[in-house]
Amino acid sequence: ACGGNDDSNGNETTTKAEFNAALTKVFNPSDKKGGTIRMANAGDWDTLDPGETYYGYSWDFLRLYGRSLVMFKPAPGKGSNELVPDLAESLGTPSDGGKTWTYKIRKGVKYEDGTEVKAADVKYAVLRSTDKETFPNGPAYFEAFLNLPDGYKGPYKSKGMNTDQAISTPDDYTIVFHLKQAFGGFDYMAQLSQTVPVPEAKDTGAKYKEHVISSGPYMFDQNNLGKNFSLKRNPNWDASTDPNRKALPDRYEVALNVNADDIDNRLISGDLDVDVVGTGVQPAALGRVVGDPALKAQTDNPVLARLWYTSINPTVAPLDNIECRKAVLYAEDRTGYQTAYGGPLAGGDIATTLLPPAIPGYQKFDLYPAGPDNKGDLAKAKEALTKCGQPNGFATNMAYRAERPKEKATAEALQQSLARVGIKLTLKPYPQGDYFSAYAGNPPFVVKNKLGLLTNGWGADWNDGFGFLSQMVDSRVIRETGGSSNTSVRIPEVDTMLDQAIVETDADKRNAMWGAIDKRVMEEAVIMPGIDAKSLMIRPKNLTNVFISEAYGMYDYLSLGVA
Amino acid sequence: MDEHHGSAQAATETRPREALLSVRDLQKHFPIVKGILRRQTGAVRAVDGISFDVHKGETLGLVGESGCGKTTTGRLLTRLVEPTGGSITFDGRNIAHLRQGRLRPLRRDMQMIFQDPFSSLNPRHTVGTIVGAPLRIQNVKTEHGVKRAVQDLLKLVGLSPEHYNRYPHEFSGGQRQRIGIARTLALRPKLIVADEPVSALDVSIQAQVVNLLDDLQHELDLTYVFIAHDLSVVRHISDRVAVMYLGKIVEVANRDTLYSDPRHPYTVALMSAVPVPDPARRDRAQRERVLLTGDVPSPINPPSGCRFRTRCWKAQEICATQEPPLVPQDGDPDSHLTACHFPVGRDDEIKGRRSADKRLG
Amino acid sequence: MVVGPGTAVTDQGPESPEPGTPQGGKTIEGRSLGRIAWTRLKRDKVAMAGGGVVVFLILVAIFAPLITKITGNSPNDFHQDLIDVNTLLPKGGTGMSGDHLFGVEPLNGRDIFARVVYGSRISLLIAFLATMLSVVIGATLGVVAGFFGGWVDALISRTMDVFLAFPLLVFAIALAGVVPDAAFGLSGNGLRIALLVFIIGVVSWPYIGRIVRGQTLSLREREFVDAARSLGARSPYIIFKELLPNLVAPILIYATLLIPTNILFEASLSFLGVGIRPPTASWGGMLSEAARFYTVWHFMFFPGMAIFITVLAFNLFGDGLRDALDPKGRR
Amino acid sequence: MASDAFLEVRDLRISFPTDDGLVRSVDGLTFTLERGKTLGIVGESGSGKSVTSLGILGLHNRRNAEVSGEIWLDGQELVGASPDTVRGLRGNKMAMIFQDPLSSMHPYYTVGAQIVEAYRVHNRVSKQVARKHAIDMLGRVGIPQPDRRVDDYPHQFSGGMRQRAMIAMALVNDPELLIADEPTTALDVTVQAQILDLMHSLQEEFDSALIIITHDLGVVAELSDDVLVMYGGKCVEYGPATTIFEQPEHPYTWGLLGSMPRMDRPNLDRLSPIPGLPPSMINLPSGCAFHPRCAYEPRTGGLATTLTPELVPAAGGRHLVRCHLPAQERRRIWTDEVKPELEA
Amino acid sequence: MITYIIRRLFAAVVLLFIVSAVTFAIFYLVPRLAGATPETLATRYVGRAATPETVSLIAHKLGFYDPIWVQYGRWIKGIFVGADYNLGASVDHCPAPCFGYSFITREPVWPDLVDRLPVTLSLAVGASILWAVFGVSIGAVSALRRGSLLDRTAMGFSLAGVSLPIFFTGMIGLLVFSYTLKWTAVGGSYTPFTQNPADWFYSLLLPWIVLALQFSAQYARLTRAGMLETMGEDYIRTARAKGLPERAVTTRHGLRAALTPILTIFGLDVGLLLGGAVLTETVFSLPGLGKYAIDAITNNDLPKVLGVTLMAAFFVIIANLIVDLLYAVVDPRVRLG
Ligand SMILES: Nc1ncnc2c1ncn2[C@@H]1O[C@H](COP(=O)(O)OP(=O)(O)OP(=O)(O)O)[C@@H](O)[C@H]1O
Ligand SMILES: Nc1ncnc2c1ncn2[C@@H]1O[C@H](COP(=O)(O)OP(=O)(O)OP(=O)(O)O)[C@@H](O)[C@H]1O
Ligand SMILES: [Mg+2]
Ligand SMILES: [Mg+2]
Repeated sequence: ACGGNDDSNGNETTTKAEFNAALTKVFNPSDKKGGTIRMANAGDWDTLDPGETYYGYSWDFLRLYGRSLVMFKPAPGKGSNELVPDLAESLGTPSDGGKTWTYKIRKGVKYEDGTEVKAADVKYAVLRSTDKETFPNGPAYFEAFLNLPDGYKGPYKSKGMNTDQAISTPDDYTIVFHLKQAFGGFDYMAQLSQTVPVPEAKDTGAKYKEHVISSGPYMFDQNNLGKNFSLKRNPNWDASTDPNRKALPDRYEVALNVNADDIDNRLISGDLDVDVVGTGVQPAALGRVVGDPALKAQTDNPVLARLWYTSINPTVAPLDNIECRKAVLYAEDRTGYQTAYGGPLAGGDIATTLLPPAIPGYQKFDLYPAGPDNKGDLAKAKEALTKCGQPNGFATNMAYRAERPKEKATAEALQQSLARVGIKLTLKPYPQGDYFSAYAGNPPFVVKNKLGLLTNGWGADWNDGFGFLSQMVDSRVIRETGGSSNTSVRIPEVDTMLDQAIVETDADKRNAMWGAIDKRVMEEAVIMPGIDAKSLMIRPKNLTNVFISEAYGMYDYLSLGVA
Repeated sequence: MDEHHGSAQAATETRPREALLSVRDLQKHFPIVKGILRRQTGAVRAVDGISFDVHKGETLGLVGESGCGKTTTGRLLTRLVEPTGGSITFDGRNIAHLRQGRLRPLRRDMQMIFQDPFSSLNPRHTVGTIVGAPLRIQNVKTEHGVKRAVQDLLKLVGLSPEHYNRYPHEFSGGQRQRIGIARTLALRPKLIVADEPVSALDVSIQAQVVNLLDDLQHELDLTYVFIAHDLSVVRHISDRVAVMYLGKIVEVANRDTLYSDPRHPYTVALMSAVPVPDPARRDRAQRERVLLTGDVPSPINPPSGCRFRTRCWKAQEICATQEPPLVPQDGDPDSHLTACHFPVGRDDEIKGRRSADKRLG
Repeated sequence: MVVGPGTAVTDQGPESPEPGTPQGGKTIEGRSLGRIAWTRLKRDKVAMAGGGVVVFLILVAIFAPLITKITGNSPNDFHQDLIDVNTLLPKGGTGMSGDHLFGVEPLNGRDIFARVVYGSRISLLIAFLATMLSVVIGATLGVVAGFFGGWVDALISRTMDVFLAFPLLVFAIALAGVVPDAAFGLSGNGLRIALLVFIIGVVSWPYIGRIVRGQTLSLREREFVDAARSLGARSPYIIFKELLPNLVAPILIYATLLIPTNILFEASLSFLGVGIRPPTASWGGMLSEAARFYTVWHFMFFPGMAIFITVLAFNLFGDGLRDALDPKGRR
Repeated sequence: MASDAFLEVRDLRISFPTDDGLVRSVDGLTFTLERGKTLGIVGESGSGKSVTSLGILGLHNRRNAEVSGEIWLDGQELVGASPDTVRGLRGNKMAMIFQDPLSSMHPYYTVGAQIVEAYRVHNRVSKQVARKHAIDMLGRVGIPQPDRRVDDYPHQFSGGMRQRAMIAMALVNDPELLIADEPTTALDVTVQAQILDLMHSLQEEFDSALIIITHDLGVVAELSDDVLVMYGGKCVEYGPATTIFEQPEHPYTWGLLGSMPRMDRPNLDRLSPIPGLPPSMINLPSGCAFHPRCAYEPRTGGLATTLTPELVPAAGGRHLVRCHLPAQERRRIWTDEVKPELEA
Repeated sequence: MITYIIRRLFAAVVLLFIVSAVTFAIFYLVPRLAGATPETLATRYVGRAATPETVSLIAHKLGFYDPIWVQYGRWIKGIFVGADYNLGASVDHCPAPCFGYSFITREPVWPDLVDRLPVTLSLAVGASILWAVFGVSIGAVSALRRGSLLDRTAMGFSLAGVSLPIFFTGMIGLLVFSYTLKWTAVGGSYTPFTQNPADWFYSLLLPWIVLALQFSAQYARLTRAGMLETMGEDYIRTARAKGLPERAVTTRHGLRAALTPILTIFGLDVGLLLGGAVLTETVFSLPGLGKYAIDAITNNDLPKVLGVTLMAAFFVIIANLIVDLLYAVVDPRVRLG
């Protein structure tokens, strides 16, 4: 309902192994049950707790053992952006102008221990996720929007406090959310893993991640934190309550902290099925995969709803002058930037707007054309420099995350291209752990250290203008103490536009407003869009029902089966 | 320098003389420390109460076995180490506990020659620097500059002045010892403490150096404390001789008295042990030889009473309880002191342990 | 290992004339131990070759801009036209050509030759400065500990123990990580270099310190120290005039041998990502980038070989120097 | 060409090629030694004494030493023999006592173990038997409580005891030839007396041939039947001990005697040292190696500076001397010029 | 002996205190000197959408507002008596020795360390056996055949080996033997011994060789130098004079003495390695203590860094002690006390 166009018949299929075969079609469709799917993660799982996990791949995967109220439709391509009811019988019913949202919960949905899922469990799950002392890393939408009582600190500390003003459960199968302000896209919030029910009796707080009680088709078999875990079938899952899940394989095995290059090699050789993080192959494998037509035919190259961009900071002279910022935008060598980030396959498509094409409301425009070869318009850049009063260029600093080779390469590329018009960049790597809190996201630090350009990136929490833009261009998320992901956009007009868009319940109108915001920000030249991320993924050799979910920008883990 | 001590002959008899150096009850105990906290768990009683005088112009020989405290005594006299107890009166001043700063001017008058000609010269300095060092350190004004002074000194000890710019490693042991002596002489000291200056040298070279020391004493009116373990060399060079055993002086006398008429059993044993380069006399030498049994005890835990008693053939009960004083024994001149309860008489039969093989006699 | 009066020439000074016999008219200049060592060193072909390479490397480092000017590529220039944007690898595998002797880097096409040449500056500069720092700290504390003994020695020795008990590499990385971007009036690469020099120098001083302390302890027992003291010399005189000249040789030897260790140390830190700031080229940094592209051999090969050759040359020279200055340790 | 004497060394030459040139440490040494007799070798430091002794035992490394000449031990030639043959004799038929007993014993093994090892190389016996033998040996060299001390390490022994243990180790296989290289130099006189006494009595007991190397003429006089005086790698004088001490004919021997103060004579005013320095072994003076230091060199009419003198018989029968001075002249100088000065 | 060990252990504890205090100080003081506040420190532990309230909540929870000694004291207390951590729904007790609790992974550190140790142990033990055997034998043979072609070749290679950075040899090894020839395991494939000994061996083979290569080279040089020195000792001459066969002279007398100092270095090297073979583990992505340390540092995870540093220091100190005790066994001249 939120996709711009409606081509979500969703079930086009193919068996021909070719480049991008699973991008918009289902590759190797099958209903065969049984088998084991082997997955690997180059890092650690952020957490398996549905109340706290905050990674796309984790949300994609979590649907195997947890059912949220609403979910993205397991369908290839754009169809995946559609929200469908999961634990709820239907999408939310707004009332009170979008301030109250009501969901009816399906009957007969059971936990792994056989007890039935009740509305109170969903309420409890949402409330516990608001305890940020226990779950500091989780999304914070609910505590921001729910009409929680003053001083409420979550069910652990504020035990017994009446929270019906925020969430009420009139009966065991009805749950009502009461918001502080109207929010048209609440169904997106209802699909967050935080609405996956948690039985209060089994909740162990921060330790719950060691044994999450499953409400989906699979439950945990073994769980060795930091090393590996496996899922087996949940005998109490009833397919009749669940129209979305096929539940084909018998087992899922996930290895953690595996060497990234090794994952690629094993994917190529078929020893492994899925790189669960879904960010694509490492540079070492890239050459091999792309250079070999047979291997390339085994890959898919989806675009993610993620923008890698560079903030141009107007609080640092001479970038406080818009002409100087424009000069930067004109001087950018876009192909250089793209190549540094990984090229058209592993890096992404050159972006000229904030919103990626995958986000509803995306409008194509390019305010600072970079010449026919996309290498920058040096004449325009010089012109802008002259207007800015810096005809010979100027010097400024650029921050990036030290641990990220791609960001380093990009910064170096930008250093090269800007030098062509006399803009001298000094590179400043900072540790990624504190990048936003202490360095690039810390306004006083930015000013003190004259960080003119800041490497940045943003991916939507869900594919919609709000999910994408709210943390990125709202000047009110900027905190003097640091930590904000918006580092350069301070346009009061944009803040107002955002407030208006949020309360708009008409999706089309809302989407048009996101596009307008995008344009308005670009006019201020405070963001250099960079690229819309893409990843080159090796298609699982042995699996069936393989397709890319656009909602997650990676393979849909819910539908996979074993050949 | 005093006129009337000018040209003393190498006299064998002793006239009563003024003491240049006078040592009383001198002690040096090296603490034995343990652990990080540096607790003292014991002490090496390297020198344990010795007294003697050194007269102007004479040579006092100091002999004894390895480890008996000769070097320590020498280092105490030159105040390279601070005594644990006792006094050292040099030129009328007690220097036993003077601080280094106060000692500095006195050092001009009192110098030391070291045993090892290889380690006593800094290998990185030229001969000129080495010999000139005393002049520079003590800021002595020289008439024709330091270089001339050094070259004169080199000539004095029988080296060529041309050696000024050479390094010690280019010289032989004997030559190095000469360099060391030249350095010692630079400040024209009154007293020289020579710690085994010829032990490390070959016989032929040893004689050269002994002669040189002899000549210098005459020429410059020097007073020597000559430390050695070689009794023949000591006999050759000394006017008086003190015999040390385990941190104590056991006997001191004029050279000839001591060598012809030793009273302490240890002195007797020591002297009888010296091999004589005369094959004709070897059987007799062996017959007269006193062979001591056992080894020198540890200075950490010296025997009670007389320290020699553990190896002495004359030892009796009193030796274990009472420490014999260093006094003239019956019939000895005042200058001949012996610390023994049962001194060896002139006609005593020496009942030392004989040679292991009785067939020899 | 005592570096002292050579055992080589001792008693039979070959041409030393008899004492007292004047020789010719003019003064004979003595052959100092340094001169003898130099003669010996000159005979050691391998060491001289190592020394030659060292000199060559130093020249390369100094004239890096000139060299890269001749080859026509500066170290930070991108040549993305040589890169296949899809594979990110140089077109044709390595990109080696007359223009790019060692090929170009994947992804951005920077000239590896120029980067290797420029990398020598960082490696050598940091290694030299760090070595100097550790020599200064190590020699000072070593002499003080050895000379004064007692609790001073105990304290300094224990400090060295503590240093040696630390997992130093971990520690160095940690330290390099927590120091902010600008501090002590320095920023950017200036600060990074200072920081690396500080870390490496501070981490490796006990190495020199122990040796100097040991040497001082043994020198202190040598009679020339007593001789100086009996002449009335004060402690500073003894330390500077008597001990130090004898310590120069061991310090020189171990400093020379510490340089390659420090080069490796710097490379390790850069490899682990706490080294110098990009885009400045450093060998360790290049290797860590090459690790991401391990399928293309040339990217890791050239910086790796540069480290290897440099370290080897210093080791060869250091070994030779030790043999020359310390005939006892001679092979 | 077998030899009648128990030990016969003929024209032994040992040299070491070094960076600075060839070091001719031993240059044509010839002597013989009978069973039960003692040969004393004296000479200045560096004159080649130790090199000779090591040469007899075949202990020079063939790679850096050039050894030529002949060494006949009990009818067997050693220089040309296979290393294994010589090894079989070493420690068995011929044994050696070294100067510094502390550094000459392995610090990590007990004294007993080292003696046992020496015994078991040449005797196929059990460890227990060898150990009993070792204890016995230690007892015989005068170590108190040998059954307890046998398990001590060398550093737990005093200097004299170590030297005794060394002697025990050398004698454990009843060697027929014993070489003692400066066995007492590191010891105090009182201990030296004990050791010399011990060596003497043991030699009598074992009836072995003994070579004692020293630079102390007193030690030589005490023990030796024959004396060999070395200078610059050559034998300059050789003869029965009494002759060497009473009728020496070589100026170098005179110098040695004149250099040492003597306890058995009245005190001298001055010693008469040998002037100059010992020669360099690489660059020996031409002619007679001693000539630069020899006061009587002018009396040879320049011969000494050009021609190397031969070892010629002197007055007594077995007395040999290497000097250009005419025999008469030598004897005259000794009796008229040198001897009176020494006895003055 | 016993008192000596007790005294040394006591000293070891003191040393560990110092090490931990210094590490603690560096991680607390340096960022603070650079202007970090409790809040900026706490942001590290919250998600990107966190509000200021959340941040200060976490800062309180982690005790960042307390003075440094209080924080340090809390940590030390944890080691001796354990510590409690509030998990929201329940309170978790981290039993002694509690090396702290990582608030990034929200796991106690100690089990992690225990978990990582076998990897590092496998690596260190395997490699050290290799290098001890190869290094010492090559060095000994070189010394005995001094100047021969074999000696010169071996020493040439050794010098080269010492000069090769381990991460370079590791990368080349991976490229050639793992990725091209496929003889050895690729990076990051570690199998515990208990799981499959053959896989364990296969996965560690290349890391062992690479690590041992550098150390072998070093030990060959050390052994050779040591052998040359001891073979010139007087007691070797004595052994020969006894008529011992050359083989016995070199092994029983020469090697025995030459190996004693090498034993010290060996003990310390193994001790150091046990604390984490940082570079090797990084190159081969082995989940050992070294990699753990690097990851912890990268994530600024202080409790982990402290834990691993202390563990590493512990190994070094214990290795020191063992070496000293061994030395007293091997060299009778050494008296403990
Ligand atoms: N600095 C010191 N610390 C501890 N003990 C010492 C020190 N110097 C000397 N000793 C001990 O003091 C005793 C006497 O030593 P000293 O060197 O004076 O003897 P010596 O008679 O000169 O012996 P030698 O003939 O061997 O030179 C010895 O037991 C020695 O070990
Ligand atoms: N392995 C060797 N290589 C080179 N030269 C050597 C070697 N061994 C001995 N020499 C030289 O041979 C000469 C004789 O040495 P040797 O040890 O026999 O002297 P020595 O008479 O025993 O002297 P000392 O009384 O000092 O023991 C010396 O000049 C010495 O430097
Ligand atoms: Mg002494
Ligand atoms: Mg000798």
